[in-house]
Amino acid sequence: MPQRQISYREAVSEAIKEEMARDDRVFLMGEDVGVLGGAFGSTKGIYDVFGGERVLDTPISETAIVGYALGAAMAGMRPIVEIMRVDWMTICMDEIVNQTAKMRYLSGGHPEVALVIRATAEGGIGLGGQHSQSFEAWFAHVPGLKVVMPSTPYDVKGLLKAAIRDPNPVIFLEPGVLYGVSGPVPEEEYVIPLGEAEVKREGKDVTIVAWGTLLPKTLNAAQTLATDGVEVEVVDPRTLRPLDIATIVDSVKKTGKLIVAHEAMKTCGMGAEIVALVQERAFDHLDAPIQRVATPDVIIPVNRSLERLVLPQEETIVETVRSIV
Amino acid sequence: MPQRQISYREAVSEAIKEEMARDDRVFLMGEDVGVLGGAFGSTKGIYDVFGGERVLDTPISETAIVGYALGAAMAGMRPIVEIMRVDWMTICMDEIVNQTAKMRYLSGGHPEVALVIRATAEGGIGLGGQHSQSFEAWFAHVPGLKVVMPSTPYDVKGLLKAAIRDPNPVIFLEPGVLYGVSGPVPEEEYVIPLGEAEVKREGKDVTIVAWGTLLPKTLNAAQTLATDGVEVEVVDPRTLRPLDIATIVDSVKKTGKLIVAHEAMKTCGMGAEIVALVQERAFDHLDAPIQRVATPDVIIPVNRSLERLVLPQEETIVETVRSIV
Amino acid sequence: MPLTKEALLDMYRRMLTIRHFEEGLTEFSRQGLVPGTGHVSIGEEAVAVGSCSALGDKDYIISTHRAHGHLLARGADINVILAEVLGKATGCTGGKGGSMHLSDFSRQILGTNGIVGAGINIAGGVALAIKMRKTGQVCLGFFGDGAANRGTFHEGLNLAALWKVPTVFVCTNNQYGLSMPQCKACANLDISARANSYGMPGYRVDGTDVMAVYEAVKSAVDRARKGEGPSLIEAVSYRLRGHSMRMDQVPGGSDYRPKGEVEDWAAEKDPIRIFRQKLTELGYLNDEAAEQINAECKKIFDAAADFALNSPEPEPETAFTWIYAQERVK
Amino acid sequence: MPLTKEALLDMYRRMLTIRHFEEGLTEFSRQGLVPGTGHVSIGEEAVAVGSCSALGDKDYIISTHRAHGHLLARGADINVILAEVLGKATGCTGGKGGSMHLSDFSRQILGTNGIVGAGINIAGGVALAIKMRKTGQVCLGFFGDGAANRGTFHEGLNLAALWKVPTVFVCTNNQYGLSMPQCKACANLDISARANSYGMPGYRVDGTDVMAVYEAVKSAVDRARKGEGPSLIEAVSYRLRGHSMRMDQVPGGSDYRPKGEVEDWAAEKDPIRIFRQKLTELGYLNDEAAEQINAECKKIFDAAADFALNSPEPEPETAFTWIYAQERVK
Ligand SMILES: Cc1ncc(C[n+]2csc(CCOP(=O)(O)OP(=O)(O)O)c2C)c(N)n1
Ligand SMILES: Cc1ncc(C[n+]2csc(CCOP(=O)(O)OP(=O)(O)O)c2C)c(N)n1
Ligand SMILES: [Mg+2]
Ligand SMILES: [Mg+2]
Repeated sequence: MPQRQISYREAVSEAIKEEMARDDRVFLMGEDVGVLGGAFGSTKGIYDVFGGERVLDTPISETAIVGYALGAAMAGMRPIVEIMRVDWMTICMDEIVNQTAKMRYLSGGHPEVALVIRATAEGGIGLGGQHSQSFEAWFAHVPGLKVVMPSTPYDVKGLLKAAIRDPNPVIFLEPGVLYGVSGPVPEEEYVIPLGEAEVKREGKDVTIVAWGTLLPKTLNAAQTLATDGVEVEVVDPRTLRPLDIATIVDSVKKTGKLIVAHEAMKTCGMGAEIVALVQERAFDHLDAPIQRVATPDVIIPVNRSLERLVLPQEETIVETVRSIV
Repeated sequence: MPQRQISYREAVSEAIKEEMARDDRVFLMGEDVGVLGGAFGSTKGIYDVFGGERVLDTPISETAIVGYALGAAMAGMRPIVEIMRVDWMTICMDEIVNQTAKMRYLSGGHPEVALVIRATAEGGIGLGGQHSQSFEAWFAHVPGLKVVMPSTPYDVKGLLKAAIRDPNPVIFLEPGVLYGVSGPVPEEEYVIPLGEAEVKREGKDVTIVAWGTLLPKTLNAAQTLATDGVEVEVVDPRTLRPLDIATIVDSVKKTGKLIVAHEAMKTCGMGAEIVALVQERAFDHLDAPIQRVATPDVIIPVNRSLERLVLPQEETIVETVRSIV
Repeated sequence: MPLTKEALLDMYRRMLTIRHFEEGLTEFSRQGLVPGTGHVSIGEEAVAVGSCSALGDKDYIISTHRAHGHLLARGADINVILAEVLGKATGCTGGKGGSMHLSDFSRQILGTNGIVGAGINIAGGVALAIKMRKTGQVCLGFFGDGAANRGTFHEGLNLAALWKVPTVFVCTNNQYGLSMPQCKACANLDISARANSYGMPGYRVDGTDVMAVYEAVKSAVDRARKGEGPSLIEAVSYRLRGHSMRMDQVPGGSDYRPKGEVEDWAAEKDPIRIFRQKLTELGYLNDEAAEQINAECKKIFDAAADFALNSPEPEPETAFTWIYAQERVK
Repeated sequence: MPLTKEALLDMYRRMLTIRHFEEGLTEFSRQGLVPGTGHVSIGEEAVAVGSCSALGDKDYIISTHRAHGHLLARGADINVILAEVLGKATGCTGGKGGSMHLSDFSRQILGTNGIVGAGINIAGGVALAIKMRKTGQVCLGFFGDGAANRGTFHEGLNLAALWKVPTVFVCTNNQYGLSMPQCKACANLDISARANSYGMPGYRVDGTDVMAVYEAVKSAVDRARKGEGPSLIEAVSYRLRGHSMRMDQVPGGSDYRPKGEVEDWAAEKDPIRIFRQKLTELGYLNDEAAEQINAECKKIFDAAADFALNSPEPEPETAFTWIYAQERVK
C-alpha cells in the first residue's frame, strides 16, 4: 500500500492537533492562528477541533505573545506560539533570549519552561528584505534554547511532536517555501527525537550538510551530479541545537570533503559553526577547504529574478561540488 | 614627553564630545546619558557642554530610542544612541536589524542612515545572565550593519570617531569591564578607519585573534608564554564587520597555527566565522586544527568564582597555546 | 479656511485614482504579475486623501504596508509606484523593495514598512530632527488599528508627547488586523482615547468622510507646526477587500468576516460614493463631470500600467547595491 | 473586612524586616560582600507589604530588579534570599542568579527580573494559565514607573484586559527610573490613568500608606478572583536611596536629584514612621512595643546574616547545571 502523502503545512497542523489531543496542557497562541488557521495556513482546522479556549488569536503584540507563553509555561502549561515569520522574532528577542531561554536557570532549576516558538523562515516568495530572513544561527548562539529546522513533511511532523513534548524551550523554524511540498507521512503516530541528524542520501565523494530550502535543492543537485558519477552524501542535521556533529564528522571522515549549505546569510551563519567543529574533529581527514553555500551578504530583493540570483540554487551547489571534486 | 593616559571610559566621552563639536548634526540620546553621564559613566560631562538640546535623556523605551534615532538620521541628523547593555538590544532588534540596517536599501539608496548604536558588552562584573552577554556575532550576521568592538582607550577613541563619521549604521560594543582601564591617548585628534585589524604583538609560533576582554588577557598570556620561548602573534580585528581577514590570513600564513579568542558563547560565535574564512583561505598553511577559546555554552552566573570559571581567562589561553605548539 | 471647490475636486480625483490603481493592481496580481503580495486600501481612500491634503509641501509622511493610497494621495509619481510594486527597474527602489517599501523622497515620503507598527517611532524620530533643526515641518505617521497594539505605539507616542515633537499620528482603524477583528484585539475599542495616556489630544473621526478627516488632521498639523506637540487621530473606516491580494486569492481567505459585513459597508460607507454625493450636494459635481473625472483617473492608471508593464527588469548587479553607503570616512 | 490588630502588626513587622534587611545589605555591599550590585527599596516598603498582604496563600507574584521587599513581604525565606544576594550555594539559585533573580516557589514567588518591564507579560501569562486551569488563583505583577514606559506595559495590559485574566498590576511609582525623574519620562504623570486605554480600572494610591495600598490591591485581587479581569494600581512613593548599592558608592552617583529632595521625603513620608504613627493612634503600638518589634526584626536579619555569611560558596560544577531540563523526550 503506498504511503499517505500530505503537505508540509498539513503535517504541521497534524502534529499540533495530535499533541493537543494527547496533553491538555498544550495550547496554541499567536496572530491569526485560530479562526483563520494561520497566515500561511499551517494551523488550519485546529480551532474547529479545540475552540477558542485552547487556540488563542492574539493582537499584534509579539512581546506579549512570547511573554505570556513563558508565564503560562512557568505555571505549568505547554504553549505553542506562532510568530508568523522569524523576521519578527526580532521584536521579542528579549522574551526569547533573556527570559525564556534563561528562566529555568534563573529560577533555581524550578519551573519547566516547556514551550515551542514556531515561525516560518527563509525567502523565495518575493516578500523582500523584512520577510525573507533566517536567523537559526542567532538562536543556536543562545544556551537554553533548542533549535529545530525540518525540511520534509515527515520530519516536520515527528520533530514538532518531539519539540512539544520537550521540557525546554524550542525554536522551531519552518521554511515557508516548503509549505506546499508534499511527501509521505504515515498515519500512525511517530516522534523524531531532537538532536539526531539524518543521512538523506548516501555517497562517497563529498558530504553536503544542508537544511531548510537548501535540503531539497541539494538532493536535486546530488541527483544531477550522480549522472556525472559524483556521489554526494547529504546530511540533514534537522536539529541545529543540539547539533548531531557526530553524524556529520563520520560522513566527512568517509568522503574527505565537506560543503555546508543554508539559505541564511553566509557571514556568521550556522555554516561557520559546522566548519569550525568539523575542522577541529576531522582535520586530518579533510582533503580540501570546507566550502559554504549561503546567501551572500545582501538584503533579499522582491523582484523574482534578483531574488533567485541572490538565494543559493541547485546550480550553486552543483558548481561548488564541481569546484572541489 | 610621556603620552597622556586616560581611561577607556574617558576616551569614549572624549570622542563623542569632539565629534559633537565638529558636526552639529551629531547628537546623543539614551537612558541616563545626560544629567547622570551614563549608567557606567561613559558620557560624563557631555551634557554640561552641549546641554539638553543635544544630549537627550530618554525614558526606558529601547524601541523608541533606536526608532527615533533612525527617523532622525533619515531626516539628516547623525545620532549616537546608547543602549546601556548589549543584552537589551534584544528589545530593539527589529529597529536595528529590519529597520536601521535595511533602511537605505529599502529606500532606494536615498537617505544616509548614519547612526551609531553603542552598548557595553561582555561580563566579568557579577551582573549575571541578563547583563553579561556579547552578541557581536548576531550583528555581524546582518548585512547593512558595521560592527566595532575596541579594546583599548586609544582604539575606542579613534574608532568611535570613525563610526560617528561613517555614513552607515554602526553597532559599537564596549566591554564594560575595560571601562576603568587606562592607556595612552594622544591629545591631538586622530581617527582609526573601520575595517582595519591591528597586530598588537608580533610573534612567529601561533596567531591569536582576540577582541574585547580577551584582548588584554591574550596579551598577558603572550607575555607569559614568551618566557617559555613561545612567540605569539596577537591580532586585534577591532572591527568585526567588515572584517580585515587579510591581516589575519597573513599572520596565519606566517605562524601556521590559529586560535580565536572571545568572551561570547562559543557556539555560533564570531570565532566560528573566522575559522571558516581562514580554513578557506589558508588551508594548506594550517599545521593544526584552529582552536576557539570562548565561553562554554552556559548562562553567566553572578557568583564571582563561578563567573571566573566560565569566562575564558589568561590561563585558558596559555593552556590552549600549549596544547597546540 | 474652508476648502475650495478646486481643492475638493482635486481630493476626489486623488481618491478615484487610488481606487483605479488598486483595482487595476488586483487584476495584475491575479495575472501573476506582482511578486510577493500587496495590500490594497479600497474603502480607506478618504483617510489617505483627507490626511495628506492637510499637509504642506515640505511635510513628511511615514507609512505602512498598506500604503499605495498614502503615496498617491501625497503626490508620488504613480508610474514609479506601480513599477515598484511590479518589481521593475523603474520603481522607486528598482524593484528591490516591492509593495511594502515605497517612497518618494522628492515628495517627502520617507517610506513604508513591512513590519507592523515600526513606522511609529520612525515618524517620531523624523519629527525630532525637525524640531532640532527648527525647519517648521511636520511629520505625519500612518498606522493601523492592529499596529496600535504594539509596544512601539506606546513608546513612540509617549516620547513624542514628552518632547513635543511635530508629529501627527493617524491611525486608520479599518476594523481588522489581518484576520483579527479590532473588537478581539483592543480591550478598549476607542483607540483615540489612548492619547490621554500621553497627555496628547486624541480625536476619533469618520474615516469614510474625507472632509472630516481633513479637518481633524489639519488642526493637528497646525498644532504640531506651532510647536504644541503631537496628536493622535483615529479614522474609522473599513477594508473592503481581503487583507492582501494574495489572501484574496486563497479560497476561504476572507471567511473570518461575518457574512454580509463587506457588502453592507460597500453599500453604505464607500468613501468615494459618499464624497461624490457630498460634492453633488455642494453643487460642485454632476453626473457628467463625475464621469469625466472617472475617465481621467482611469487614464492616469492606464498610462502608469503601460509604463510599468513596459519597464525593464532590474539588472542583476543591482542586487548588490545600496547595502552600504559609499565609504566616505577617512 | 477591616484588618485585625494582629494583621496590622504583622505588616509592620514585615516592613521593618525589609528595612533591616536592606540597611544591613547596604553595609555588606560597602564591605564588598555583594557580587555585582543590588537595588534596595528603602522608602517603598509599604507598597511591598500592602500588596502582598492582600494576596491569598496560593496567589502568585512576579517582581522586578528591586525585589527584596516583595520577596520578604510575601514570606520568602530571608536566609535563602540573603544568601542568594551574596552569591552563596544556599541561595535560591545557588548564587547563580544574584540579587536580580530571586524566587521562592514554595511561596508562589515565580521570580524577579533584570530586564525592566519584562515581568509584566510574564505575570499576564501566569494569569492566563490560572484562567485556563480554573484554579482560582491571582497573579500580582510588580513593576516601576520607568517600566511603565516600555512597550511591554502596553502589550501586556491590553492582552490581560482583553482576555480578562486574573492579574493585578502594581506599579511602584518611586518617581525615578535610574536617574530619570518620572516627570521627564512620562508625558502624562498619572500612570494609573493609562488603565483606561485598556478599559481596565486604574487607581492611584499613596504608596507610603500601607493600609491604602492594601485596600486598593485587595479590591483588585477580589475583582480578579471573581473573573472580572485585571486592574492597574499605581502606588506613589519615593526611593530614599540611590538607584543601586553600587551607584550609591560612586561619588556624585545621586546628584541627579534636586538638593534636599531625599531629606524632605525621608522626614515626611517614611512609610515605616507613618505606619508606626498610625498604629500608635489606633492604640495598637506604643514605644516599648515598637522597640521590641524593632529588636525582633533586627534579630531576624542578624540570623539571616549569620546564615548567609557562613554559607558555602557554590561548587564549581553548578556553573553547568540548569541550562537545560533533563531530557525526557523519546
Ligand atoms: C510586527 C508584525 N507582526 C505581524 C505582521 C503580519 N501582518 C502584516 S499586516 C498585519 C495586520 C496589520 O493590521 P493593521 O495595523 O490594522 O493594518 P491593516 O492591515 O489593517 O492596514 C499583520 C498581522 C507584520 N508584518 N509585522
Ligand atoms: C530594558 C532595560 N532597560 C534598562 C535597564 C537599566 N535599568 C535598570 S533599573 C532601571 C530603572 C528602572 O526604573 P523603574 O522601572 O521605575 O524601577 P525602579 O528602579 O525605580 O525600582 C534601568 C533604566 C534595564 N535593566 N532593562
Ligand atoms: Mg487594520
Ligand atoms: Mg522607579
